[in-house]
Amino acid sequence: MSDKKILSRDKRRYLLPSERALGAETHSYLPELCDQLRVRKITRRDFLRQAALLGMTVGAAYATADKLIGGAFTPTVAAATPKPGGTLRVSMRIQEVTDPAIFDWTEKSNVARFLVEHLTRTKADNTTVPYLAKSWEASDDLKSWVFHLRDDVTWSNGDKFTAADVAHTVNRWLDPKTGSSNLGLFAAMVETVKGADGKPLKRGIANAVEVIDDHTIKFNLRQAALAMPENFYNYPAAIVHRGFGKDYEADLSKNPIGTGPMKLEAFAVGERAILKKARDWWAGPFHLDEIHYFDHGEDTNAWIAALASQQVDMVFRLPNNAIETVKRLPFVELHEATTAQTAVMRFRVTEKPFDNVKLRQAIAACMDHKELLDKAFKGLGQIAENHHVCPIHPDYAALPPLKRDVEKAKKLLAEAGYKDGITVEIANGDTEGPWMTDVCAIFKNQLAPAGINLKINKMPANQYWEVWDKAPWGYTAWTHRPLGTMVLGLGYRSGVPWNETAYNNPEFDAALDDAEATLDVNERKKKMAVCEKILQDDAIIPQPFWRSVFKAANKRVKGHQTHPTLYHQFHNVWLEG
Amino acid sequence: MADHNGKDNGNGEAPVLDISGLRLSYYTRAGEIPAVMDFDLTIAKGESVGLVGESGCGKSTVANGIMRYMGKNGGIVGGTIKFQGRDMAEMSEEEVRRVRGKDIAMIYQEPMAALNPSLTIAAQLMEVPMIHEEVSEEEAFQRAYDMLSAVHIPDPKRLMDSYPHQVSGGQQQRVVIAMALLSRPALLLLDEPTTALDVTVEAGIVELIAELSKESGTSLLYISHNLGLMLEVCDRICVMYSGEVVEEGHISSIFSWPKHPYTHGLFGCIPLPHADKNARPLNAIKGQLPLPHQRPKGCYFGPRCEFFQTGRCDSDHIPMEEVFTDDDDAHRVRCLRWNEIDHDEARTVETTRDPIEVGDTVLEVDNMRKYYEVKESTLAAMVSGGSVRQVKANESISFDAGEGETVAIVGESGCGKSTFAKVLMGLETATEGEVRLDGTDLGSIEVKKRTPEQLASLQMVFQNPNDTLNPSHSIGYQIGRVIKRFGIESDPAKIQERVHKLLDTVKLPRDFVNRKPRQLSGGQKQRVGIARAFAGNPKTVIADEPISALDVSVAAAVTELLMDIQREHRTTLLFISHDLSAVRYLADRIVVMYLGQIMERGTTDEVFAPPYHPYTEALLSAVPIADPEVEKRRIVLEGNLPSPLDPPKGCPFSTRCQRKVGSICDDEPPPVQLDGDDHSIACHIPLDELREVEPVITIPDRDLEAPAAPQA
Amino acid sequence: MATNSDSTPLVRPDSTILNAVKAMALLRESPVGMVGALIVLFFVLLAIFAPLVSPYDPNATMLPFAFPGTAAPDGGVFLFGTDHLGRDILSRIIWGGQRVLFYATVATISAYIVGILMGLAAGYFRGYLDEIISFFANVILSFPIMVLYVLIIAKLGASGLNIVFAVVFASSPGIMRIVRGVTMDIATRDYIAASQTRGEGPWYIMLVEILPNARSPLIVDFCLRMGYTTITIGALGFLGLGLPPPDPDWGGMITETRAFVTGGFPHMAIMPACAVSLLVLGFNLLADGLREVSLRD
Amino acid sequence: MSQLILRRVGMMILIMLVVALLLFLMNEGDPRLIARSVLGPYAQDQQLDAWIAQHGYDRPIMVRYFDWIGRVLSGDLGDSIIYKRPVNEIFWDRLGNTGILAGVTFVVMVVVALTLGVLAGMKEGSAQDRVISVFSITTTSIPEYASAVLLAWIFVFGLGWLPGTSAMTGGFNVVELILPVMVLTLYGFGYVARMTRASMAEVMTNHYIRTAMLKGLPYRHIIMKHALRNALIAPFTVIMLQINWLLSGVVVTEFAFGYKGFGALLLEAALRRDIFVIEACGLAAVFVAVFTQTIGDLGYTYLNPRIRFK
Repeated sequence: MSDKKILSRDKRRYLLPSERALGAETHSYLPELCDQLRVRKITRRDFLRQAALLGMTVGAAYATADKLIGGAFTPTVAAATPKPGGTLRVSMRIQEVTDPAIFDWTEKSNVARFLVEHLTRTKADNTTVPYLAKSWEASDDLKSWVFHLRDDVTWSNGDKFTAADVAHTVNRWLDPKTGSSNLGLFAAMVETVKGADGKPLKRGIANAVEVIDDHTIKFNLRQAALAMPENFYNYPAAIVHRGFGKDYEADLSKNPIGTGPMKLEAFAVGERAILKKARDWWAGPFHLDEIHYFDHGEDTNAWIAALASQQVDMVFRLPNNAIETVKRLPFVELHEATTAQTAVMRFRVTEKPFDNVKLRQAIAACMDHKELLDKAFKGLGQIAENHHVCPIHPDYAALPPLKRDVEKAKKLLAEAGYKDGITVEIANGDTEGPWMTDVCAIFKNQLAPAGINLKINKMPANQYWEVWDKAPWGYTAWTHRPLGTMVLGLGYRSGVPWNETAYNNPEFDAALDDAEATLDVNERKKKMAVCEKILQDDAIIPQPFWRSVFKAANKRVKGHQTHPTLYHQFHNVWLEG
Repeated sequence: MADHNGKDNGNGEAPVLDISGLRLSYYTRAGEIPAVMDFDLTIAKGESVGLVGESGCGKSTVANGIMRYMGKNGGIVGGTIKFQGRDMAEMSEEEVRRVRGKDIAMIYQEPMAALNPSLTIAAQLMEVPMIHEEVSEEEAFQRAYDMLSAVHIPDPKRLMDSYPHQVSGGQQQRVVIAMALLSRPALLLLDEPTTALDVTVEAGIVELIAELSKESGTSLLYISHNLGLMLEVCDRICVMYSGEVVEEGHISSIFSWPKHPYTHGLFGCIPLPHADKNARPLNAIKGQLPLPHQRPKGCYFGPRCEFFQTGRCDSDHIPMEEVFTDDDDAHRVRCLRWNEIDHDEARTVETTRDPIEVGDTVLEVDNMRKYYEVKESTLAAMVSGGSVRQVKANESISFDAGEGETVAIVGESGCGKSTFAKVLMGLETATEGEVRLDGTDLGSIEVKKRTPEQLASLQMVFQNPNDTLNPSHSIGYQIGRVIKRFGIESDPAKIQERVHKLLDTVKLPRDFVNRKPRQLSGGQKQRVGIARAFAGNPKTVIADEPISALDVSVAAAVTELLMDIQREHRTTLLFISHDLSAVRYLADRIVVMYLGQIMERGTTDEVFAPPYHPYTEALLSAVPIADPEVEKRRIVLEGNLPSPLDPPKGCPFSTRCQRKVGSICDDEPPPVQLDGDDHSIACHIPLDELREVEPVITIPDRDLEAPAAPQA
Repeated sequence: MATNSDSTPLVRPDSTILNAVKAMALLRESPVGMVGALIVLFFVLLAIFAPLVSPYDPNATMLPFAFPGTAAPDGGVFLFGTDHLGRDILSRIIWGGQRVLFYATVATISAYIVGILMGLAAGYFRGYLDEIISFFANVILSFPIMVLYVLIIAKLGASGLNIVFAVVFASSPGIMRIVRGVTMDIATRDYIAASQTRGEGPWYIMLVEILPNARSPLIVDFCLRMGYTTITIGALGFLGLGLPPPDPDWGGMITETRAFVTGGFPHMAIMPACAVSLLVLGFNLLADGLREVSLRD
Repeated sequence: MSQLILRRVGMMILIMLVVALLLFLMNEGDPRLIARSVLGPYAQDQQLDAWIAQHGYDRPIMVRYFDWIGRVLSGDLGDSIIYKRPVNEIFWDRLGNTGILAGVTFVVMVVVALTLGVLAGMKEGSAQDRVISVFSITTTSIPEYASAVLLAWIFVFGLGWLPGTSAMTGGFNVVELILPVMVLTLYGFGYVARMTRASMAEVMTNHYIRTAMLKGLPYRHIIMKHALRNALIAPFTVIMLQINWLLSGVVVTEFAFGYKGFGALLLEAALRRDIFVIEACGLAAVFVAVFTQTIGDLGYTYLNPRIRFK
């Protein structure tokens, strides 16, 4: 290998010409990244992710990695030749598909994903690759990002896809009137001002979006942000046509103008969404002719029954209690994806009695994460550490393992002023399935020895969503996000919309800002360790485990991978027989 | 009439029905219940035989047994039923079915229940010949039409298209009779065919049956508890007691010389038109009918018999003995001592009573009216606004009653007598007029507002024994509660003592305090009802048909008891009844009501003798009298009682009156004519003319005492 | 024969409980009713003695996915197997039965108290009071009953108390109708007139004179309604609106483990399904038997 | 008759108004909650306020109630919160679906129930009666959620004969109706059968049956002509009430089988406070209840000449 020769202080010089050709020099940090990989300071996967994020093409990143540390290029698509045509039938809840900017359910985006598309695409292996943006580059301080858009994309109404569309979309997000959760995600483009009614109001900073030319767009941030490309694949971040919500109503189901290959043939909330291939796709062949989504209601058993009786080819999500059943179906394949999907028993720290940190710590101290994972989820996941950063997150920093300590809990409880025990109530809506109740039930047993009596306030899922950010204590599910900083920024930064804990800790905010602005993986991990520790010590989110997600599909469905967030990416999917 | 009776009649013709040694049983969880024991009966062609007895004696079971219709838990245990020579017990189901309705037909107690409510009368009639004789529909229709005419139904055509509920009770019974006769049966079974009907309607049906039995040549088995009716219909009667016949014979023989103490006792229980409470008190039979599985050894009547001899009457089963055979007419009796007992002598022991002296007026009813408002619920009425109609339940009721006096209020259903009772009790308030008790007007004071004294001074004995007591509470509680409410006693021990005394008064054992009403017989319940009414020493007691639901022997006892207590307490008694013979027996004065109005009012003697109001006259005629020597003029009223919702404009009786003068009766209310001090008649016919009317009942000029003087 | 002891209670209406016991004694007449009574009695005894007869803590997680008859880690045996969390199903059925019976009884009795008072008042006083009560009964009854439960529970939240409230709200109108009808019938009886003519107050008449005589249709209906309420509590659990977990309730147990029925562990849901069906069957048979006996009276 | 109908219609309208008002009061009390259910769980306060102002939810509840009534009278049932569409667009389809399910169940159930009921009731106390009675009482004791589990286990996974859901995803499919109909029939028929049995048994003890027997009519003739008609009068009203029951009984069944019907719609609406859907369902429920009751009464009157010719 020629690596010794290349190893140099001048980071710009070590890139091979072939690598340059592949676009590897788009970011100043890339050489450093390559260095780190070479000395195994980061893993191959970290490298791939990071390189892709910084604008290296996938091919280039894989090639570089192979060059740097050896190993075969790993194609993701199976060897068999795809057969075009056919209808894929999927069981999934059908919710309204109106404005992608305010999507709050993956299911909504799954229907929309074949109509409107994203600047980037995060693959099932957590790497983010170009999509509508063919490449991008970030400034060294990570405060300005330039995205180069493809010029061969057209909207279904015939309009050309340009930077104006992206600018319109992003500006809509940044407009507080839209009510998009992207305000939290793209915090670097958002400032907090005093609203007309005196309440703090979040809105986009001036000049955040800058159209350079028809196919180039620049984002000016108020602080460093690393995850911009990944954020652009977050499910509410689909790029809509420039007239959306301006020239016509912001309702995708009524005005399905998109860049995707499909058109919305029929749509009825709670019943079905019928997608039909409408045109040649800019990204290449799209094998399926039609995708039919059917809503089988709230009851997960009905989904499985539909799969079992081959009324559908795939279920959007397989509840863990159905795994045994599905294993018995010879024609069905079980797909597992290790994810950062989780649910946190989050306290609302402003509510009594959970404003008492000792009490929170006492409760957290009782938790035996492993038992919860093993019993309530059959061990299909990883234990979590009460700070909402997952080992699969590239910025995860391992802290000393947590151990259940009932004696400590008793002591903390006494210090909290509940010497004789306390009865606490957790709200749970089984929003992700009945295992959540199971977790609570087992946790109840774990709390009991410390003198804490847990009452489970089981409520319908929808009712839980009415109180998810109000209940003093609740068990809230969070979906997978590719970066730890992303999650923490969405959920625990002071004042962000999804801050369900009402956590308001300047120290934490600062630590998080710091981590987000740090490019160096290991540096960042160190900074993340601070954030994690703060969250862990404040015990605002006892978090049992990270769970794998499952999907079941008929074996005739080929070329298909389970995305950790259950995003449907069917461009490689084809049907056999 | 009697020439073709008996077992082996002269011309050798086989009897229509020949039952011998018949035993019928029901099977329940408690075991076998022998309902009928050792029953013999022969009915010749054209003969009418009466089967008489009190409820529970097995007489209806006999009828069902003859039809082989005993339900799934009953059956023939022994003996034979030979119908026209064939044993019913040996016939197949199909054969029995062919006999039923064709050769043997039956008429039932409740005509309304006997007819299918959802089929037209035509359909129910026509299916009989259509199934039995396979005649065409037209033929069947014609036959049904003819038969309806034959039972004197005025407009058969219209009736045939009607549903049963659309015609009156009397007509329904005529339909049932027509249905029974359609296939010209050889034998007709009639099970209490008139019991559910009003007296004046009953008279018409009885007349029809008597007429049919004479004309058609059909044999009849007439089942009834009413001895008086037997006399009008039957040639021969059998008296049943506790599942067996105790006496049988020709009607005149039985009525003249009843041999069995039970038969004799029955006669003693019936008030006769020439008797009253003082001259000849009723002679009730003590005790009650034994339950089928608790029959005593020997004579079943033994425990209730005055002539019972231990060791003799209670050893072996008593066989039937012939009293005498005169002509072909056997008079037989199931008594060992039938020729030892002198009923005459026994009778003389009884006491006559002094009449009660009537004291000051206690109750005055002065021009009392009670109108109800009925909401009209037709669309037309709603539109026109006249949706409320008045029902005149009581119109201008006036009379008074003195201390210790018995005033009877007589009338058929719907005459307003119960409304009157309600007003008196305060359950309703009078629309107009006054009801004064000891000078206080109670007519406008509803019961809630009456003082305990007022409540206590006016109490009531109710009609239905099964309804008069709360089934959930013990007898002691129910009587005790009254004592407590009226503040007579408040100490529990004293209350209990008083309850005991009251039970003594009504001749019930003291341990009844703990019993529940369902453990009591009907008569006992009525006694408790009487005890309850008298618990607060009332001044006035209203007795609303207190004995109409009781068997004769029990009714007699209850009547006597009521009389005794009244006599003792000098209570004013308002006796409401439809039964003129009972009224005649116990009342001092009588008020005859029809459709809410008083038709006639006077002392008992005045009312029972001309001048009669035509309605009183008809009522008197309708009363069956169990004395063959009493002669009665037959008056059968046409038509039905008009609806109180739509009364005739003039005289309420004008639609049915047998003496209607003309349109004046229809158009103008009749004047009240006074005959003497207190005898008033509301009629258009002048009193003088009414005075000319012949008496309805003529009692033969003989010793008033004995309806049954044995001459053997 | 004549006299008796002074201790005889005179001025006290008989206890209805005693009558109920007598009615039970009458059940010997009806084998079907007897079977029903035995089933119900069995569950009642299980409920009462749950702490004694339940082999395990119903919430203790032991050996997941054990089939019936599997040996337990402590040397015992999981007679009905365990559920997906390793909780002993038999113990959960026993404790769940206690919970279900408790809430069904409390709810049904409460509904009866309300229904009886309204029914008596409507049937006895008649007039406007009757019209108002009947109208609201109509309003409630014209709404599908299951939906009514869902609406109430969805609004108030799932808790034992709210289930009791929902049952009272939804089923008292039905009870009221029965009581009203019976009251109207009984009010025409002579003994009611008798009590009126001795000046009894309306509530005395309703409660002492009328109510005891309405008992036989009411007892029959009560048993049926206990069955319905049991089903309802289960159905709410099934729809995810039932008694709060983790303490077992049968409907909830079915929902929790329903997915495993098809995964090869049918016992988990089928055992509680059988339990609820058996208890309801018990109530239904009991009601049937009581009806049969009361008709025979 | 016309008066009965008029009175019923009046009653129905009154009940509808009251039911609608109660539902309104129950669900519309807090405009923020409504705004939240419309805008989703992550909506912010400003959005909520804007939405409330924009949609007139800052008006008093009674004003909104009468406003809604006015719109209903003009045929507009309002917009669904969940489906973001006019209720009219979703509601009638769903009602129709339930109509199909309930209709098929109704026919199957009534036929089974009447046959068994008559067979049992005509020989009260016989072995035939006992067997039918115990069978029907047993099936009635198995709640829908229990039988749904059991039947699905047997027929879907065990035998593989039937599809496990009834969402009719590929258009209407009779096979998908079988399980829900089975579950509903199994649970529901017993009641009608037992009523029919009781009615038949009662009729058989009537004196007019005795009259017919003693008229010598053949047994078959008595059953068919004299007993049946009278015996069906009482169950008729009960059968009509079953329609009402079917409407609510389908909730659990539709939920279990994913059937897109009225019950599932109402359940979802109730759980998610979709007020105008709830209201529409409420009105439909009241209508069906009063309508079936009226039909029941009219039928009762028609079948029963005693009332018909009064």
